[in-house]
Amino acid sequence: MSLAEKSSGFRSFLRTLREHYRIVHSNPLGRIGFWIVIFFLVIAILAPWLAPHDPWEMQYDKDGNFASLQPPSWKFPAGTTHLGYDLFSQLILATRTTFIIGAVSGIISILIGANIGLFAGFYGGKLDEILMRFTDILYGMPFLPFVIVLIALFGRKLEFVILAIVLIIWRTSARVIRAQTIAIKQRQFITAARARGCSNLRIIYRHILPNVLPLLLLYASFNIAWSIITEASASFLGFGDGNTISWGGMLYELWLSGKTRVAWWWFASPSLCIILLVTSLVFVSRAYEEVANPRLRKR
Amino acid sequence: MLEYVIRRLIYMLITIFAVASILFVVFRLLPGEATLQVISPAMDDAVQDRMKAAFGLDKPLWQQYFIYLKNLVSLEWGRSFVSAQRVIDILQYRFWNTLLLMASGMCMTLVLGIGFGIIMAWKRNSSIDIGGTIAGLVFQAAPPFVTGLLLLMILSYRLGLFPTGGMYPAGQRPDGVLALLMMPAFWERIVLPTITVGLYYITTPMLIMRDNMLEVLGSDYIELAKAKGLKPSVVMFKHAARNALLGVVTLASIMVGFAIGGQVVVESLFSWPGMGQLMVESAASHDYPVAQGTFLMLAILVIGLNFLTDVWYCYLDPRIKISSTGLA
Amino acid sequence: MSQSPRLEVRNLSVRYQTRGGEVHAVNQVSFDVFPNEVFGIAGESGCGKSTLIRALMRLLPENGVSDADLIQYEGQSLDRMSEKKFREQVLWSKIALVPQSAMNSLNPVYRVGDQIIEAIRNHTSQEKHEARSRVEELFDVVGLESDLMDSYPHEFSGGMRQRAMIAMSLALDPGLIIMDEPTTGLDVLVQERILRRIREIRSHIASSIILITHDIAVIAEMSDRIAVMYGGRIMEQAQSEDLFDTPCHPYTLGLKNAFPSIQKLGQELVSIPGSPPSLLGKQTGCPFEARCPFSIDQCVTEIPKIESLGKNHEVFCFRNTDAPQMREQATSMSTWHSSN
Amino acid sequence: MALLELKDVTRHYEVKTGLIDRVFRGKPIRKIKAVESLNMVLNENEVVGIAGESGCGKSTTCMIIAGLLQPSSGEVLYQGKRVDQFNTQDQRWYRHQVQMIFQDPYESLNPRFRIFDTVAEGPRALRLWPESEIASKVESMLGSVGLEPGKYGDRYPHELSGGERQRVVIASALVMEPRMVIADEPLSMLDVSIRAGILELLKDLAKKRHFSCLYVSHDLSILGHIADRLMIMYLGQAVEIGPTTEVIQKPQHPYTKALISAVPVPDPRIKRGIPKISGDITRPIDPPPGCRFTPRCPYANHTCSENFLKLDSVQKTNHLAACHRLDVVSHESEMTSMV
Amino acid sequence: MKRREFIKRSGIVIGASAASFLPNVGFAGKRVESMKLLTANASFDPVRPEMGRLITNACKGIGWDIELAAEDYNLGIQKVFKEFDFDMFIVRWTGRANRVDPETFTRMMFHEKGNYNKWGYNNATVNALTDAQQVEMDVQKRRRLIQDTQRILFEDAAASPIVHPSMTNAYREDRLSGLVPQLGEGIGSLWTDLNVSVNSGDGYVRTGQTSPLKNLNPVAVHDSNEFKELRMIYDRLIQVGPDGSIVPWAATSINAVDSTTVDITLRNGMKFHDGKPVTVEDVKFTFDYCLKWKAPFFVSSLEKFESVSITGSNTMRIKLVKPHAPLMINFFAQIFILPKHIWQDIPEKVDVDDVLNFANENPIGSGPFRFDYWDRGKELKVSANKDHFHAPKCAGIIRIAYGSHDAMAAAIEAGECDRTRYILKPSLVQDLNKINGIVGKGYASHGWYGFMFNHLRGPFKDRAFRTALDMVVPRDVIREVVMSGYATNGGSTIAPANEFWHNSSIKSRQHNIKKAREILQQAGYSWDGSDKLLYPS
Repeated sequence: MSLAEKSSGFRSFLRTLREHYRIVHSNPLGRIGFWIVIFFLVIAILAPWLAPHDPWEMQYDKDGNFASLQPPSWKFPAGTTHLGYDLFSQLILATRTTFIIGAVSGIISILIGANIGLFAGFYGGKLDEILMRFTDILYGMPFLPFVIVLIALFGRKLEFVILAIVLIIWRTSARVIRAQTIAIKQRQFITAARARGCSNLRIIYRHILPNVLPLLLLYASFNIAWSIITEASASFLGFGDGNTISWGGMLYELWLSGKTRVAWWWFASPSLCIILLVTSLVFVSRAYEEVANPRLRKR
Repeated sequence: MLEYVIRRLIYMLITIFAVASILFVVFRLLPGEATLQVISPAMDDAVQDRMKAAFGLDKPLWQQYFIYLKNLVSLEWGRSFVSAQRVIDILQYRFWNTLLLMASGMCMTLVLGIGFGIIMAWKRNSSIDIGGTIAGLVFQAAPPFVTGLLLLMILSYRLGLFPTGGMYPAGQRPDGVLALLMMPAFWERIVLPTITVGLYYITTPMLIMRDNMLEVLGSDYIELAKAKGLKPSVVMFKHAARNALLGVVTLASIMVGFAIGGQVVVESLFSWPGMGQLMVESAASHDYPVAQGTFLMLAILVIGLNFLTDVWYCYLDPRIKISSTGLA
Repeated sequence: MSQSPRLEVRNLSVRYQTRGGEVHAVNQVSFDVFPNEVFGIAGESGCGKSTLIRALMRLLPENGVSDADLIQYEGQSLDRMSEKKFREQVLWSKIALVPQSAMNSLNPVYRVGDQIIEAIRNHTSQEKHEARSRVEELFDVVGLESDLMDSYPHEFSGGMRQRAMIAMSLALDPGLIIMDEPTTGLDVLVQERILRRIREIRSHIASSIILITHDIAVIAEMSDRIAVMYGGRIMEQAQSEDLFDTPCHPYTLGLKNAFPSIQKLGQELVSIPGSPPSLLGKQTGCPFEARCPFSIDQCVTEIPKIESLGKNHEVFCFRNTDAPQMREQATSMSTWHSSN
Repeated sequence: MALLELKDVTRHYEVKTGLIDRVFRGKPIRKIKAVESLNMVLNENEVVGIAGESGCGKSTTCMIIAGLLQPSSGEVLYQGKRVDQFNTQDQRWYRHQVQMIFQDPYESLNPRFRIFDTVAEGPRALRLWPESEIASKVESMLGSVGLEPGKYGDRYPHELSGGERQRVVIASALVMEPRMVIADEPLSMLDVSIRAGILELLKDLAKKRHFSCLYVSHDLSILGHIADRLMIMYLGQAVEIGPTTEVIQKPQHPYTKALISAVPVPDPRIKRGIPKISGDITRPIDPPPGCRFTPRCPYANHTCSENFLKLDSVQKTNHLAACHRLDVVSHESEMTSMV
Repeated sequence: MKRREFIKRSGIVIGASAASFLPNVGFAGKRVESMKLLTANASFDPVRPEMGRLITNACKGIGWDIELAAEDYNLGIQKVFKEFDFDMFIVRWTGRANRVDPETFTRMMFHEKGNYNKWGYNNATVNALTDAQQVEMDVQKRRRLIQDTQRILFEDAAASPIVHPSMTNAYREDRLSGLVPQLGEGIGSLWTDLNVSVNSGDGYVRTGQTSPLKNLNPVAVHDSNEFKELRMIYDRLIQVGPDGSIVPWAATSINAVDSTTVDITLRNGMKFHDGKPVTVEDVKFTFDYCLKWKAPFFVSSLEKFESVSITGSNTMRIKLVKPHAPLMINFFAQIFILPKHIWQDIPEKVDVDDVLNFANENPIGSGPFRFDYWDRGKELKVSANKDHFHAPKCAGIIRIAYGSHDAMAAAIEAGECDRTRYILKPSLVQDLNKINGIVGKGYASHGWYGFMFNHLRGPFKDRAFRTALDMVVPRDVIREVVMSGYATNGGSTIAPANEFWHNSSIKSRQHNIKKAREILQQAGYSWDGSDKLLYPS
């Protein structure tokens, strides 16, 4: 039967995706943001092939002189550090690190947050009380200090940075999704689904989830943006993984080198990358907000 | 209202207790030995054991936990591994510095953010609105150390308009907060950190205020207010802004949590002797009692401020008072 | 009806600019409201009745534009008046509103009494205590205890809020009160009580009332004259007895026969097939054409003219002369659904 | 045997009391008695209407019958079996047998489901038939509610008008081939001009598909057109029950009288009487044991507030009213009608 | 715990020495395994990872892949000093005043039983030589022993000193005059504190430092920062002079009567800041007290005391268990004289159970400066004690803690800070030197950056490999780029700046990959097709 075929889960998922893509695209800022994110994503994937030099190898200029603190030029598009490392290569590799942090912590945290939010909101009662008290406790945890403490205690490793971020950041999405779940739960189509004999899990994942999906994506991109900023801040304070390159880490090296007042290019490129990527993510999420919040869309 | 406040207060205490317990667990899980920092590797084992005993690290865990809780309540937050000062003494001095900076940052954030938000909603789709939105999003995306560093590089290093950091000129420690506030040098020094914190956090209240205003402006009671023939400014500020503010207040608690994070960065950047700087310093030098105490204090600050925003919200929204007593 | 009308509206049209194009929400609407009468406007959702009110009170959203040949209040032209003057001299003091959703029309963060006081003090120089005693008076009129003044809207039940809204509309003795669905969503007994209260008030104030509702029964009970709106136009306008005795427009006929009456339990109800027209773009024919079982080719291509059928009875239909025949056929369900 | 029988069904809600109020001020836990001692019978192929104002407990009753809420006490018997004692297997069967149609067609359709999926969701959730059979049943069901399956199946609810949506709601209930349908104000959100169509559809399908219907509404005029029997509820208590025409034309309980006289009539020449009633409806928080209409009843005496006359004889033709003072009431109304 | 560690450690030593008889058995012809180079991370010391990266890259030249691991300082310390689990690491041996004495850089680091010898170095000749120098009270004889030790350590490539960094400091020439640099301390020295005069303002010397001050307890003291602050407030018996010589201070003389007897004569007329006189009783009390409470830094020296007796109104005699040459600089020039009338009540009267937990927030000593206040994490203020026998010329010192070198440089540039104490990043010194009114300089130091190996592991057992590795270290690049030229290439473990003890015949090995490969080839190493280093077959 043609109709039955069309209703298959994957197809409808693609449909939803296309719909979301359309919405992001209908907003000019969302469109710009979307393509910038894609651009960075491509760089992150191709990073090892794109980087012209080893990021930690001293470079020499064409006269064979050691290329310390060179401003941007054709040979070194983003300039060099005081040790003659090629900032352009560092930037490209850092993009990868940043994406790993953003994507991993963004996705894990949204998975945790969404499920906790869905279950707490749907079941209510004791479960809700327990989960939300727990979320409240996390709200009592100052975010960046927690990341710092955890990293200070367990070591400056990328996985601990991600762990520390994930442990805290899901709280917001859990709360928001819970509120949305409660709102949706009270709507009649959920009662209708129950009256039709849908099990609780079926209601949660098949009936409620698609309705919180825009919100979920919105908070996923928020989480990614927050993770990136947090990692950069922690790195800048010296609580990053010194053995991988990240944008925050590059700025930290600048701060440590004491060349802040000389090497503007060293400051400019990682800062711009952070701002550009995070702004783009926020633009995309703003476009999403219109879906999540149909009241905005009407206007 | 009272019921609501008391219940919030109880939640607050439970939360603090829970955070403290989590902290205990986290700090006891740490790899490496806490004593290493105090103890030179050249010291022999007997001396190391003695130092462990001096810091109470030789007792069983559960015993340490109860001692920890008891001490927490009696404000015996231990002594610094490195300076042997009482943690609470260190903190009580740092606390006010942090609060000062935070208050000034938050004031700037809220006053300007809410103000701009109202203006942007009023002049919807104008260049002010669109420019403000984009600027806000960019400021939000720029981590505070980037903004701070930029301000420092331009206004302080290049133009020499502001001092490079600290809270007062070297060697002129004022006696108490009042004396500090009287110092012109203090106000010179608080400008850059305040702007940095402010710029980073202004976006949330600004955009939320704007969106809420737009939402509220579409509501029936605004239409009625207009129908009553009220002046647009009265409609805007008396009727719309107050309702839109409710949404900002609910978000204030989330903001506070994040603001503490920004505070840490800004304090480190501007050598502001607050708890954030202490946090970074003690974590980096593995001064665990201080790191732990500072974290707890920051947590209490966050929880306390969350509590205050709840109460404020309750004050602003008359609907809360009733529903908490179960009549509605 | 020899008096001069209190409100005169001629050829009022409202258009909205939307992403999809221009929406003609109200088209060429003309009517008069005479002193001390209840003028009912009946219509279903999307017929343009709310837009009509907004246009009269200049509350259209940014994307809405209205124009009219004439809008006059007691001989004074309203459509040429400046924004400020209109706000200060007309709104509420001459034209007051009882909005559709009393539920949401009171600002949740201010006390009910204060919101009424605000309306009074905005237009008069009364002191706060004077305004307060006026509110007490008004509460008494609508049957609310005066100590409820200091309560917040959420502490009121639906009926109480509606009464408070009516009190607010009476605050400045306006010449015209527009009541937008004043009883929708209320329970039967509460509705009855509100309607009774409105009738009582009418007997001792001089205000005219425009009553807008989809509920034919309510409008039949309350109004002196009735206009039936559909697709942004007035389909038929007459004294209420005339409208119910000799309805001439097919839509009026359908509406009347679709409405169940508790007094006639056996009666066959009809339903009008299809759904209301989209008002996007320019209309080329009668908006009701698509759902009308009596439509002729002319209805598709030409916009009907308003025909007068004697004393204050106007109808917007090419086939107005066939009315008696249509009236008979329209009572049967099969008339409406045979064509489909 | 009756299809459905309610025996003394009662449902209480606890009012949340603040912890401090409870502990320090000794305030007891208060209860809202949403439904109290309700007795009712629904026979095969019968339409029973439940009428009452908001807060009268009609929605709670629906939820209890649909098995979405548990009664605090009393029994719900479906084909003689107690619903609350169903095992999982029975429950699936019951879900299949009993369907609900909801009030708000804008709210009761999942905005992210296409029409086809919405209608197919019930059979899929209960795995009633293989997917291909579900598809053919859904298509024929859509056809019989007047929606062309090829045209509508792929659409989302927001692309449909209110009337069309309500047809989808009906289709998604009836595709399950139920024996009993609970309709909770299915017309109240629709425009007058299309109500009759839906009402006729429901009547027609009930005849064709042989299901009984419990029709809940506050609108007596509509109930008058569809229901075989009528039950009037006030604040959780059934005050009157009987064949529709009798209840509407010869109401006995003072509340029913007031209610009927308050219904406006679409005819400017008919003037209704004024309902004899005072005060406002309240919430049934810790109500006194007697008739809850007592505070508003012009005829009430002390008996009324002390005990409530339960309507427990629920035969098909019986017309009963839960009033101690029926003699006085009927006498007086005769007097007024003479005047 | 201790026991287990001991067994573990001796097991390794035994196993390793057994294996070293038959070098590389079982490894023959295999690739030299990839190893880890441990350094502190950049937040602790920005220079070390940079050096590490350069060395890592250079090792590719001999076909050996190593991996850089910049670890948290504590974890690194733990790996090296507690778990002995490391391959190589880079360490900075700071040029503390007490390390002018050669004990630390010879015996403590390379004697089989040396406290710092955590890398399993065991050379019978070195053991014998360093044992001998410790009890040799004749300075010239001791010097010869030390110079021999240096030679053997160099030839054996026991460790690879990378560079000897200068103390890079900057100061405002337009405000300060009369600065006195000291070996290993630069212008941060006590002698500068005492002799500097301030040309303008309130007369206080605003002294910048990036590491925060930690503690003001003269008993718990162990960190070089603390020594630098406490020595202003408390007097010592003697001081190490600007050139590394010994200068009488509170003691007018310290005389070795024989190799186990020391006579001390105390200066007359000294007063504590609270007005009470300084007596030999106080000195004896200090010794007894530090021994009783096992003051971490002093206890090992004090345990070598047999007895302390007061012999006159201002004289005392110390009997030693056995001769101990480093005592002068490592102990008498370090220990702070405590006022007995205050410390006899501590810790009892201050409600702590251990003197190590005592914060001493208002320190009273007899030193040239009186304590004003300490704003933890920000600044310490002390004012000149005009009654002191060596009263300072300035009004006092304000020690300011900065968040970063950059901020400190900016503050100097802005005139908010007058001089640096410890070090300022070399690259910044260059920048500051260009600015009018500021002098940036490197001052000689005896500290060094060391590239240390675990002698119990893999190729490090082999002297030829170690020697080759020493040649791989790109010293010139490190000196010029990382240290901005403010350093000398490392060769001997005792720096050339420490003129008296340094063996000037030792020259540092030049970075020479080719020669390193030759040495390896001669020792039997070879390379496979992809130019990876293979063990001798």
